[in-house]
Amino acid sequence: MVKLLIKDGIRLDGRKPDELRKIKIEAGVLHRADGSCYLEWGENKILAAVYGPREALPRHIQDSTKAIVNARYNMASFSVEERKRPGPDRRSIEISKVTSEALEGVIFTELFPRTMIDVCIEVLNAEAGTRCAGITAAAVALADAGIPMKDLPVACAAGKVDGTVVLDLTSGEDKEGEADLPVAIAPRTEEILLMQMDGHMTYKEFEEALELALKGCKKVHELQREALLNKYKDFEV
Amino acid sequence: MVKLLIKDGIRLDGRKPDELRKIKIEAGVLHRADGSCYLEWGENKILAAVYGPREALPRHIQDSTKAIVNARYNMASFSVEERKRPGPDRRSIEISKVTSEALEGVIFTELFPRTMIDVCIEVLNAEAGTRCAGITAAAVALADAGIPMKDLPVACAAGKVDGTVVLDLTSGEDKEGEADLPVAIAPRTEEILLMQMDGHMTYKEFEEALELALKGCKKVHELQREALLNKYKDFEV
Amino acid sequence: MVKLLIKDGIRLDGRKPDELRKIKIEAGVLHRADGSCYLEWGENKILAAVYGPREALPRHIQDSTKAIVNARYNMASFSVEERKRPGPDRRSIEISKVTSEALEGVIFTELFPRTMIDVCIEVLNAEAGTRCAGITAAAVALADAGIPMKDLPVACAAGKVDGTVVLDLTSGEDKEGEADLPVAIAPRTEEILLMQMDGHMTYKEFEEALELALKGCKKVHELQREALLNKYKDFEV
Amino acid sequence: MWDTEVKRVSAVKRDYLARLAKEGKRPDGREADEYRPIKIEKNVIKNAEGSARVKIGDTMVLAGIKLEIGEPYPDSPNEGAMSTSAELPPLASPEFEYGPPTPSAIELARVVDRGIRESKYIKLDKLCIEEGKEVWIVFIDLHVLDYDGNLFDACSLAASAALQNAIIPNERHDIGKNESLPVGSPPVSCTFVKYEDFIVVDPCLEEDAIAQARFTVALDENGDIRAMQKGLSGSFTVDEIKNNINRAKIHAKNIRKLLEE
Amino acid sequence: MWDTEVKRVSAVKRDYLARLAKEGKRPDGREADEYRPIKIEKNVIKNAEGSARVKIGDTMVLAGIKLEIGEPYPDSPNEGAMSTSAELPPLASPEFEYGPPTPSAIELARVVDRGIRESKYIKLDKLCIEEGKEVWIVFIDLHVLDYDGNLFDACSLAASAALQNAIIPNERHDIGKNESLPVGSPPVSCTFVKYEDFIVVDPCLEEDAIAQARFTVALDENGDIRAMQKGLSGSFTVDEIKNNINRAKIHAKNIRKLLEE
Amino acid sequence: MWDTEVKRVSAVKRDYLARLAKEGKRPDGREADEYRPIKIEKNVIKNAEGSARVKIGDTMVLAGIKLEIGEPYPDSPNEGAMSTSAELPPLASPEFEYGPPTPSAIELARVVDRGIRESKYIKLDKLCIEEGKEVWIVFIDLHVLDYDGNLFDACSLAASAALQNAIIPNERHDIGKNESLPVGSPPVSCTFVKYEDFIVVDPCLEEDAIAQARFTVALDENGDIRAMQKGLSGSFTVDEIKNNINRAKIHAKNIRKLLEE
Repeated sequence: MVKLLIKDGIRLDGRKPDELRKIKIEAGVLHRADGSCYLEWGENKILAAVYGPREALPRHIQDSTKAIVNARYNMASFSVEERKRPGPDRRSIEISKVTSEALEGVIFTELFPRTMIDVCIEVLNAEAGTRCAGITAAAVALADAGIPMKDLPVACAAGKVDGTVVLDLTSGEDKEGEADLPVAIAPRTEEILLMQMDGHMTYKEFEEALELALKGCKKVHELQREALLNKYKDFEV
Repeated sequence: MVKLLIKDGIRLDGRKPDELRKIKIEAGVLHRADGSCYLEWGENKILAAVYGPREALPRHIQDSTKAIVNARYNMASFSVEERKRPGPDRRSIEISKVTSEALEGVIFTELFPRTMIDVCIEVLNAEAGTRCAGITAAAVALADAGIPMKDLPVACAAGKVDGTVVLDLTSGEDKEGEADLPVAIAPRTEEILLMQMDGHMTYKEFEEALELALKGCKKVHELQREALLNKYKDFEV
Repeated sequence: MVKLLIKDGIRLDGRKPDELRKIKIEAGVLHRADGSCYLEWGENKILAAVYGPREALPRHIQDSTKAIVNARYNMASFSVEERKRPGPDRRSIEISKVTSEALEGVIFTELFPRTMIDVCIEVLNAEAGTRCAGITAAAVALADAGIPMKDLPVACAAGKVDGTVVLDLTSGEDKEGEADLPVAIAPRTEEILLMQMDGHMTYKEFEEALELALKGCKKVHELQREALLNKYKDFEV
Repeated sequence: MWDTEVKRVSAVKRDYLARLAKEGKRPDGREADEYRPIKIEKNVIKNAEGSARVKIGDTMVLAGIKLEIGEPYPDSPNEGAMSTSAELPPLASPEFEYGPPTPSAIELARVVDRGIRESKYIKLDKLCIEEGKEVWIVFIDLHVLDYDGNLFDACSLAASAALQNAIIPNERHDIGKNESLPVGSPPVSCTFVKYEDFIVVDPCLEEDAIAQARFTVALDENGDIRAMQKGLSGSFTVDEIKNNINRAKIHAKNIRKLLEE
Repeated sequence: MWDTEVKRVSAVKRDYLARLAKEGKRPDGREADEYRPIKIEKNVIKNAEGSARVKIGDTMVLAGIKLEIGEPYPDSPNEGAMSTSAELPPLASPEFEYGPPTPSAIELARVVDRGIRESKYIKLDKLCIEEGKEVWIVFIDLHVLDYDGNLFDACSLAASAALQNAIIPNERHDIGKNESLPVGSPPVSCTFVKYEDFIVVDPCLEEDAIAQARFTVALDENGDIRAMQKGLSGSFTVDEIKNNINRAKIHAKNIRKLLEE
Repeated sequence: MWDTEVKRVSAVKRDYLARLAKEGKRPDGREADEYRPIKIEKNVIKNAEGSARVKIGDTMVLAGIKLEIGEPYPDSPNEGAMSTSAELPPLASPEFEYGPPTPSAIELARVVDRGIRESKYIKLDKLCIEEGKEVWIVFIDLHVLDYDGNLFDACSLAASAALQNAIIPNERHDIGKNESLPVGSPPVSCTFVKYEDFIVVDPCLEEDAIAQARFTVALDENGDIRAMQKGLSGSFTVDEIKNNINRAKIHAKNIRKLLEE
């Protein structure tokens, strides 16, 4: 691995270590869904839709005390270089699970007993960081659908590349780098809704990376709020 | 493709362009089924059985206004040269769908709300034209079961081979020829219940082929009626 | 096949034809299960657990006249030399079926209408004779769970190796030998609850093998009873 | 769980059959030890390498044989392989459903398979094309067309008859002329059920439905035992089993004659 | 069974649409023979070999093309292969569900596939890498994003547009430079539905929901017929079919222009 | 949806546990930062290449290692591969069901897998047999036998212990003598749950059942972080996470000692 991922403090795509990729967010882009969001994050293209709260079916899954939050993360077969077989794999099942849990943490589910809130996250083009992008888009779609939430969740990853802690990894950095730390928070309280990590970090590096991820989350959160203020009627994939 | 499929107006199996293969139809051949039919059409050997109307289960699929018509087209694993894996493939799912719809079109389904009428079509030996043969056999089985129908549907294909419009294609003609046009009709009104086509036809050729298919349907319809008049008690596969 | 499996009346593992492998049975080894049993039979290591009687779900499978006995035989992926893919295969489905039926034969199922009694048999290490070992362990687990039974069923196989009728075949004997005859009985009445056979036996050999299997069953039955009298709180795999 | 496929019989019907049984009578008037008429037709499916249609009373089964080239098992590099499956399509009975094979269908296929395999009916050692590389795999597909009881015997018989006249499709694979599938002497299977302490051979539909125990034995040409299967939750005594086998020997001889016609 | 996916329409709505139909009016004010606005954008997915987003009214479909190297079919050793699948994800409509493709999704994909295949739009004979060993397999994946009626035409159009600008990813496999996927002239599909004896082109969501019969025809550049599919339980007369085809010829010409822009 | 597997706890029980929590007490009397007794037994399954049975309190897990020869991934032609799966069989708990792996079982297996993979515990680069052609694939199968809480740590520990004594079965494949599986230093995983603002290590069954948030961290021999997973719908503050990691460092050291005994 002689290839340097960071040279003179600048990453291969020209970003500084604490810089986000370009992000574009649009709310209310779909006709049928109760709420929706289109998000571009670097080369990631993500569409999120929300349906509900609606009666949970089949009935035996209903919870008499609260709504069930059912997020599904799905990659289009053409969203990655090697064609992905349609249908859920183990990775997307795990992401769907932690995403559902992270979103459920901010929704006032107790207001809608016996219902289900479906959150559909479709990755149309993937380029690292899709789970954070998906949660971020889903949050906007939930707000667009008028689902009452304690806070508007947001996600962003930090990581470690060439020994340096950096924000928002690219595909190359994720693959060649040393660690990836995706984090989702409730931005007002900074409470952690999702956190996963794989790689190798000292405790000190982790503290630094977490701080960076939180900063990233807050910047993305501003873009979420803007998008909700300016709902477009059409969007460009 | 130097092989000629039609020579001096005669096809490889000796038929004229507007001639059907040999067809044999027997009604009421099964002991358990409410209605049944055994049909040989060229080398095709088809068995159809009807069960119902009976309570549609599970209940959530019931329609309070009419019976559900559920036809299943299935090929026995040994019915084709290359052994077919048991279970439905995409082709048989599509054929089951269009067959169900074609049959539903003639059944007085509104007389039997909340019920299901199951139509099982088993292809025991296949040699081109099985979907038309299946619908034709299913119609006889429905009549044998006493299901009230507006008309006794019947199906037959026409196609285009060596530039000539012909009736009732063989395997070789289907594979080497230019187009196949399976058609199912309600014979009294000539209304079209099923029509599919793949290949290449000018509009004029289509008109000609459709006319031929309708003629074929009417001939087959005569055989259906005869079979219903002479229910055999046993049959030879 | 020049390899002799029996030499001077002694088998490759040192046993006489009518001798069982070493068997160890412990009851009540699991914390969560309503009843459980750990059994070692030669190199076989088997764990059985019983849950129930509990409400049978989904409801449409309930039998208003009796409990449903649902035994599942499952091999751990690492229990055999060639790793087994997780999940049921055709062999384990058949064993589950005949095991369920054999156990149902002795349980007073009519005392628990609308319920289900689940019997889980996990083969942790397999070395021939697992179906008999599984039934034997399941019987102890059922007794440990306090399920009322007419009798405590027990199973043991006999077979034919090098022309000799022998008790309790090893892997090698099963593979190289001439026949295998697993039998489960209700020991008090000697009624046959399960019997399968594959191989080649004359009627006389069968009579001899069956007698040997019944003797084996009775010896194993003694060990079952001892185990139920001395429930251990911990066990060694 | 495993017998949810068993059709429910009304209490009235059950009582009626029980009363008949006590008098040693069967619902269709047969003796306890009497088969229904058996009819075998061979070579009925053109696209199959072998086929047979068997009727036992109103039960009708179609067996089709297909041969494919595949790899041998590592521990028998010189031998072909066989695979048996049974389809119980909704066509044949109102209780059958679409979907993957049920436990009943799997048991049925495996019992038929064991009878054929253990009697070495197919000479698998003659089905090697290239050692360790290519062998013939024989697929025996059992298609039930009309279910009126006793599928075990009907399926076993159909499989035996279909194999009897099967060919090896060498021509389709450009490896020589077609030839007959090498077979030995077929197994013959006999099935008994017990209800109300009454044991009958060749159960009809109603007897299948109320049967408490079932016993199938596959016998070879010498009357030796090649496979057995006791099923259902009822039990047999040792004497009943022995008696069944001895009755089976006689039936098997008669059925074998039909097969050799 | 097969149309359980069809959304239930309230009786009131159904009556309202029927009354409109009797006056020859459609719920969105269009003429019977009028398409909604069509919008095509190509090359929208970086990781796909070709892609297009198509909107017909508020219906939105994304088609992505992927090419993989695989084995040819034994009967066409010199030709590439194609495979079309359609996903109807819950994102696009409250009636769609996760799981394996429904019969409706399979029919949709197969009708789109036949249009492309029978018009020989993809030049499969130019997709051979090594005879009998390696060919390109073209995967056409149709991803419905917003369902507001007439998926057949939207999917067909998206597939045609995505193929138009697709590349062969030789570089990814180290077998030369990337090149354009060789294509001919695309098929164009037109769909009609009939309800209350009223036949309309390009059904919107409500019309799809109450349609009694559906007819799709795929036409080539000469207006010749390459594929047809009649669906649903209602019927068409012979004249209605013929009339549909003739109306389709005119629409196809207009749509073809959009595709060539 | 994703937590339907979570066992329902009665309101009374829930209140009782909440009251205990407010006083900093746990249902089994442990300190918040106290593990239950841990017991490790290695080499318990003869047919496995490596195995270990781990008990944490009454939770019992069996890990079995199998090695198979397979193809390497194209992007690492010199390296072996690993695959981790977890079975939650109905034997171990009344809430577990037969069927394909649930989301919970998949998450569990993937978290265990990441700990092992990221700490480079298995030296995959030493598992190449022939570059680009044949490598060893290490299957780690986690079989839960008795579920009384904290499966993440029990499964992680069982996997580590089973790998520690695993062999490469060269003899079975006639490619030399058996040898030890090359491993480095194992990861050690610590799991915390939070309920009623009370954070405890090594949750027992009742604590698992009412947990609002879960946190697992896998540490290497230097106390560096190799994998983390926050689960469930509750949240942790940044300080809580940091505190958990620091507590985990101490526990991991102790557990590591047990593993090295």
